[in-house]
Amino acid sequence: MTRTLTYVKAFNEGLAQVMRDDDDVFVAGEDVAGYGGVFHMFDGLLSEFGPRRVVDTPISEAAIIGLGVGAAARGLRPVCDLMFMDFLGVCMDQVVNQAAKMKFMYGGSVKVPLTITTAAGAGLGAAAQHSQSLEAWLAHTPGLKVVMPATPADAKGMIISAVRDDNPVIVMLNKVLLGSKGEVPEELYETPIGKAATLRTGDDVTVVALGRMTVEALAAAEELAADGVSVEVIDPRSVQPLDTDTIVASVGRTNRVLVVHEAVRFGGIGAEIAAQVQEAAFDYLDAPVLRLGAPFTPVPFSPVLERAYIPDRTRIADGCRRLLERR
Amino acid sequence: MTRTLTYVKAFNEGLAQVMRDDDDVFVAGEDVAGYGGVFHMFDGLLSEFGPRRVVDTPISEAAIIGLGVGAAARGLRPVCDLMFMDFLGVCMDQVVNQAAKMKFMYGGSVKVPLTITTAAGAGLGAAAQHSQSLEAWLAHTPGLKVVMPATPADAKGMIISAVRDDNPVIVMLNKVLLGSKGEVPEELYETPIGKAATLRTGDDVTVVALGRMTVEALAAAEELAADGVSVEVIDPRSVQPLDTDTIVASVGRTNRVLVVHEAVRFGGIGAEIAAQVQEAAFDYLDAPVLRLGAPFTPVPFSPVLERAYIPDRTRIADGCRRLLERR
Amino acid sequence: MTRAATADQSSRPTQPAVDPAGTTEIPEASVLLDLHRRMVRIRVFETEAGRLMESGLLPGFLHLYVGQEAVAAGAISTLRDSDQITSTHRGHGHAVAKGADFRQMFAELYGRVDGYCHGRGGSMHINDLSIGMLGANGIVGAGIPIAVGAAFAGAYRSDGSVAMAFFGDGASNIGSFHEAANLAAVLHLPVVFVCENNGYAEFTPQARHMLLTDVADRAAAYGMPSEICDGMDAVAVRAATLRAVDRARAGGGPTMVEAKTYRYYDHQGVKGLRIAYRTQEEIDAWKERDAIKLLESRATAAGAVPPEQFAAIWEQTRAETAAAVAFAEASPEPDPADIARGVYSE
Amino acid sequence: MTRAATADQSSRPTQPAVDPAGTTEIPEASVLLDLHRRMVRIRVFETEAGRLMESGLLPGFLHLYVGQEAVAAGAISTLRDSDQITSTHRGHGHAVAKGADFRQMFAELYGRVDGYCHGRGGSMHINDLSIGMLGANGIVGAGIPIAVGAAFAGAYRSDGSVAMAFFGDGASNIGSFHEAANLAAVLHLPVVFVCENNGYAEFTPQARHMLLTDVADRAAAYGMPSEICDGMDAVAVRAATLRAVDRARAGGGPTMVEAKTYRYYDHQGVKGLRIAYRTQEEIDAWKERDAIKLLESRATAAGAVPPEQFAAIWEQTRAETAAAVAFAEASPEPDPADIARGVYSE
Ligand SMILES: Cc1ncc(C[n+]2csc(CCOP(=O)(O)OP(=O)(O)O)c2C)c(N)n1
Ligand SMILES: Cc1ncc(C[n+]2csc(CCOP(=O)(O)OP(=O)(O)O)c2C)c(N)n1
Ligand SMILES: [Mg+2]
Ligand SMILES: [Mg+2]
Repeated sequence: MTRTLTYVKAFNEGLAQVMRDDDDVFVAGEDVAGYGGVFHMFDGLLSEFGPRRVVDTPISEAAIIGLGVGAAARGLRPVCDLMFMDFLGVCMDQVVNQAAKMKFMYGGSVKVPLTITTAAGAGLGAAAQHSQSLEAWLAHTPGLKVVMPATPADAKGMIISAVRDDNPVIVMLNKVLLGSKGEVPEELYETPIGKAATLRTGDDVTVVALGRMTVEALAAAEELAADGVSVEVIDPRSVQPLDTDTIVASVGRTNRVLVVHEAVRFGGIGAEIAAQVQEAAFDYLDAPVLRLGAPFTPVPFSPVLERAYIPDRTRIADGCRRLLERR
Repeated sequence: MTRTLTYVKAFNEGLAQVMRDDDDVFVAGEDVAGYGGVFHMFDGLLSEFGPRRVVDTPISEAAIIGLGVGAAARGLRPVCDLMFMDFLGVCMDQVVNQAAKMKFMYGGSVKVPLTITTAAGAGLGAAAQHSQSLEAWLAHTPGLKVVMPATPADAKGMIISAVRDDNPVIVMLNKVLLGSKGEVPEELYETPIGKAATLRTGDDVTVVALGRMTVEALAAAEELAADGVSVEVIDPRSVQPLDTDTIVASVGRTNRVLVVHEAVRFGGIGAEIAAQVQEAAFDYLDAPVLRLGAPFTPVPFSPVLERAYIPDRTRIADGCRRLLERR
Repeated sequence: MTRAATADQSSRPTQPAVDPAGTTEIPEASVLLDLHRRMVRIRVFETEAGRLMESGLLPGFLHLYVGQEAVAAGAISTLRDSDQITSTHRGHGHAVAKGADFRQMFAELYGRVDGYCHGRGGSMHINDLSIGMLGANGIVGAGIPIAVGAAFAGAYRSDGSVAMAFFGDGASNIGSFHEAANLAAVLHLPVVFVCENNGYAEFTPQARHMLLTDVADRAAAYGMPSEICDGMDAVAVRAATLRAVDRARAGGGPTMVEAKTYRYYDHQGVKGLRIAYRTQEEIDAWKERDAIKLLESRATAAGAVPPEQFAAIWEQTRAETAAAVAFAEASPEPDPADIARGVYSE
Repeated sequence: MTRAATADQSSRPTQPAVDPAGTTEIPEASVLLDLHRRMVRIRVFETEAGRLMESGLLPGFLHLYVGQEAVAAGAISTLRDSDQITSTHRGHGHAVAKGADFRQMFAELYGRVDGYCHGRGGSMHINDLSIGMLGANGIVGAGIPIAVGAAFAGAYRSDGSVAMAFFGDGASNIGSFHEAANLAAVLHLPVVFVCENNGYAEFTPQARHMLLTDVADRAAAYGMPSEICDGMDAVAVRAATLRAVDRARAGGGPTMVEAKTYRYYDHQGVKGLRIAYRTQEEIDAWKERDAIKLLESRATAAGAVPPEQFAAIWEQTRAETAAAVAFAEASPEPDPADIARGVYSE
């Protein structure tokens, strides 16, 4: 049975279900308990699970993640919330030098089943320090997994998979998607980490779109369909591990590919996708891999500038047309 | 007039010269004064410039960089030392959310002429938390410049350029190169930031090599020359800004390119180079852009594993041969 | 032998400071008027900003300063234009008290080209070095080491300037506060750390984010003197901060000043005073001792300032505010073609 | 009113704690022998590791613990196997005191497959959860919040375990120390923070990295009780830590314990005792009160332990060390084909 739920409610339901299922799961972060999280991600958890399992903390991100690392090493399944992804800056060491490396560094003997939840992305006029998409940093870090659910169903399935994974997983929720709606199964289920989803099939060009960009890509595909262009839209869903096979298989049929994310284009995960695709599908490509991403500037505050900053359906459609011009 | 100097001595000389030239330049960091820095990068500076300009600090990287940001905003030219690049984890916020974004975020009115010096790279058996090359994180961050000198002459010229630049510049010294020798001009001079160096010209394949990998690439080129293969070796020197033009021009002639860095391959700066090159030189490429980098694991301690971890001349030569096999 | 946890570990509900009448000394009229003007400017600016936001005219977040005016006014009244301050997400009050131009501030809140940041920064990033406003900051605690750097520059140049870092009770739990305070103490820098203790970090009361009652007790961890003052009494804040600023200017190193204060509105925006985390009684008790009312009534009672002068300040400020909003609304939107302007210095 | 900077701001040269005879009470023989065994094991292990490094046999860095033995021995003697500790770059002493196997430790220092980390980690990353060694750490201060997490797990499961975080005087200046201490205090977790104050952070004396004489004074900033003890006297360290561990186990929350101690060798490696940063007199004064000599002489003088028993411990340990080194040298190099093993759990 499915119902229509918002993305944030689906996330919340998945987390509650996995907490019901496993007493080792707890949540810690700033204002996650009494307030339910500034984005309502944790609404209702305190009243259901109590203060033992839903823990408000001081503003101390390094210690919050460190708490998760230590508790995870001892076998619990912590969900540590980093309110905005931009705050990675103050706890990067615990994420990348501790959580990510602990297992390898300690000879494989320690498991770190830590989940870090965070809200990413621009579009709310939150400016340069509250709007970033920093998946590229984390995807470059061995030991981490990084997922970017784009639909309510995946928001639910991926928080469950993340919590049950024995590795540190960062779950990036997109701020603009929080209120978006979709069909969500009622029961507890996992969305596999590392498996792309083909959101729309097509023959002429492949668009690989991450997070909120899937919405824009699907809209562009619709627009292009009216022009007789058939677009395949793939959502990698997870950037670490990255399901290159699905992308390469698609490009093997379409021979053209556009990669789009809202992070800064230079050095974004799109570069890795492009580099892998051109290597694996060199003989199939009729045009270079194109990338769309944010320009090389911090996220601007003004809505006018911010709209120009984030790739959208128009630019995606234009990109597809440019690819198709190439013969 | 040039003399033979080690890389670290050349860096040290450049820093001393630019300090002599400009009283606004000061150095702050852990054990930079009394001890001269654990890598001797700052030897002799305390005795020449005194404790006003060469400042030992507590172990407080976030505050050290923050000190630099505040002093730079007020017009000084701080050189803040981050002993090992891995320690970025504890001060990432000051680097990427403060230093990098301040100018843009504040409407362009503030200059941040901050230099961050740091020692990067593996090869000393220093293990997972003291061996990383994290340029990809920084190069993805608008507002920063990132340079990776590979020769003594560039170590000197680039610290001078960095200090004189009105933007935050990260100068990554390579730990294994510290004792390497080369000809270095005596006088104060700048090495331009954002201009690649062609270290060897060739016609058959282009190798783009960063930092210490230039040494391996040149050795591979020598080896391949014996087989009649002519290799062009390009050192970007700066990864932000990145001199794509020089690389693309070379690939326009050789039609084959291998990119090599010692950072983890997945999501490394090589991905950006590959993505740009395949886009700009699509019609010239006779083979996909190949990339060499570290495997997707933290840096291992054991010398046997560490040698296997870092790309070397053999793997570079093999990569070139693979490129040439492609017709 | 176990050494006691010197702090009072009982969780105290926030409540106004004890002396309802404020500090006993009444300063001269010029000082009173200066404090009053700074506070009224903040109050009027913020009330209008809140109104604009509630009307849906301002994009992004808005962390209003209303209630805490005595802190910015009292502390900043001790500074010169050449003294730099660093601020927080709740930064309008500091900017206004430091002399920021209403027109450029409102234009920035609207995201327009004539704003302080030309629409790049918005509410959390207002900055004007020329008046010593080194900048608001969206990252809790991040401005504190930056103020230490500004103080370093002052000491380096022996220019007699001091720096001042504003931060909240919640921010005193983050690593950069600790590192910055210790570094300033060790280097003996001319900086004043002003903690605005409004009893909450977002929706978490102080008693649940630290075991101390007085954030100022943390100063001892750095060998630093401290002051605690009534953050609803601008005269008291000014007196305490002045001692700290004088010490810093005289080469006596850093001081921590804690001001006990309260924010009237929600953490973000105006509405949503969810009484789930604060009771109406608590809010009312603090408003009873409203900083502006307190200063006006004391000054008037003592005959130090004729009431018309206060009224004139209110009126002037309201007029200036209306004009500034009109200016902001008339200011053009930034040009998207220009988006990358200001990322790098040439 | 300005509140005093309670700390003593005079820069003190490090010197041994005042009571040259150590604590007055002499515990029973089993405790003395236990402390002695832990200390001798550390001393012999580290001396041999230093010798191997000087001979060029060990790759990477080596931060030796010699001189500080009383701290690890005294503090860890209060713990159970199920109590987890987190350690630092100077971690061998903690691992040995917690019961780590010499063969796996030496094999790790050599980077061999039979090492604790199968050659992946080396000196700075030794770990063995089964004995409660949650791991050494190359990042100063990073282990402190991890210990808080381990304590959280104990409280969460009500399993009666405690956690202990070791860190240096220098580490008490980093942000994660501050955040972890405050978080543990607020959550009232069963953790003991043990500061090994050896007077230096690398080559910087304490007086130049903080203004306090006693790091333990920082505990008050978190409303946390603290202890200061003579870090050359294992009995004293044990007594102080035991009070803290008992309090934690009884639900009394965290405590900070500071032990005044000294490292005999250089920050890294053995040689290079650059007297530029420490005088020979200072080193000699501390060695005068060598922790092992102190315990042996006091126990012998009191007739609590016959000297042969101490001699036997030395001898046994030397034999075990030689065998462990032989084991390590015979252990194979890791297979490069296997390089990515252990990055992820399946
Ligand atoms: C590093 C970081 N963590 C969390 C936040 C989210 N946040 C913004 S304001 C705030 C509360 C700050 O409390 P306090 O310092 O007391 O200041 P106040 O809001 O009371 O003025 C939080 C948690 C942030 N901006 N930066
Ligand atoms: C975050 C970080 N900064 C700097 C270093 C380099 N470093 C390693 S040990 C050390 C000194 C530590 O001093 P202390 O905490 O007193 O421990 P001790 O070495 O005296 O045992 C420093 C600066 C590091 N490893 N991590
Ligand atoms: Mg507050
Ligand atoms: Mg020390």
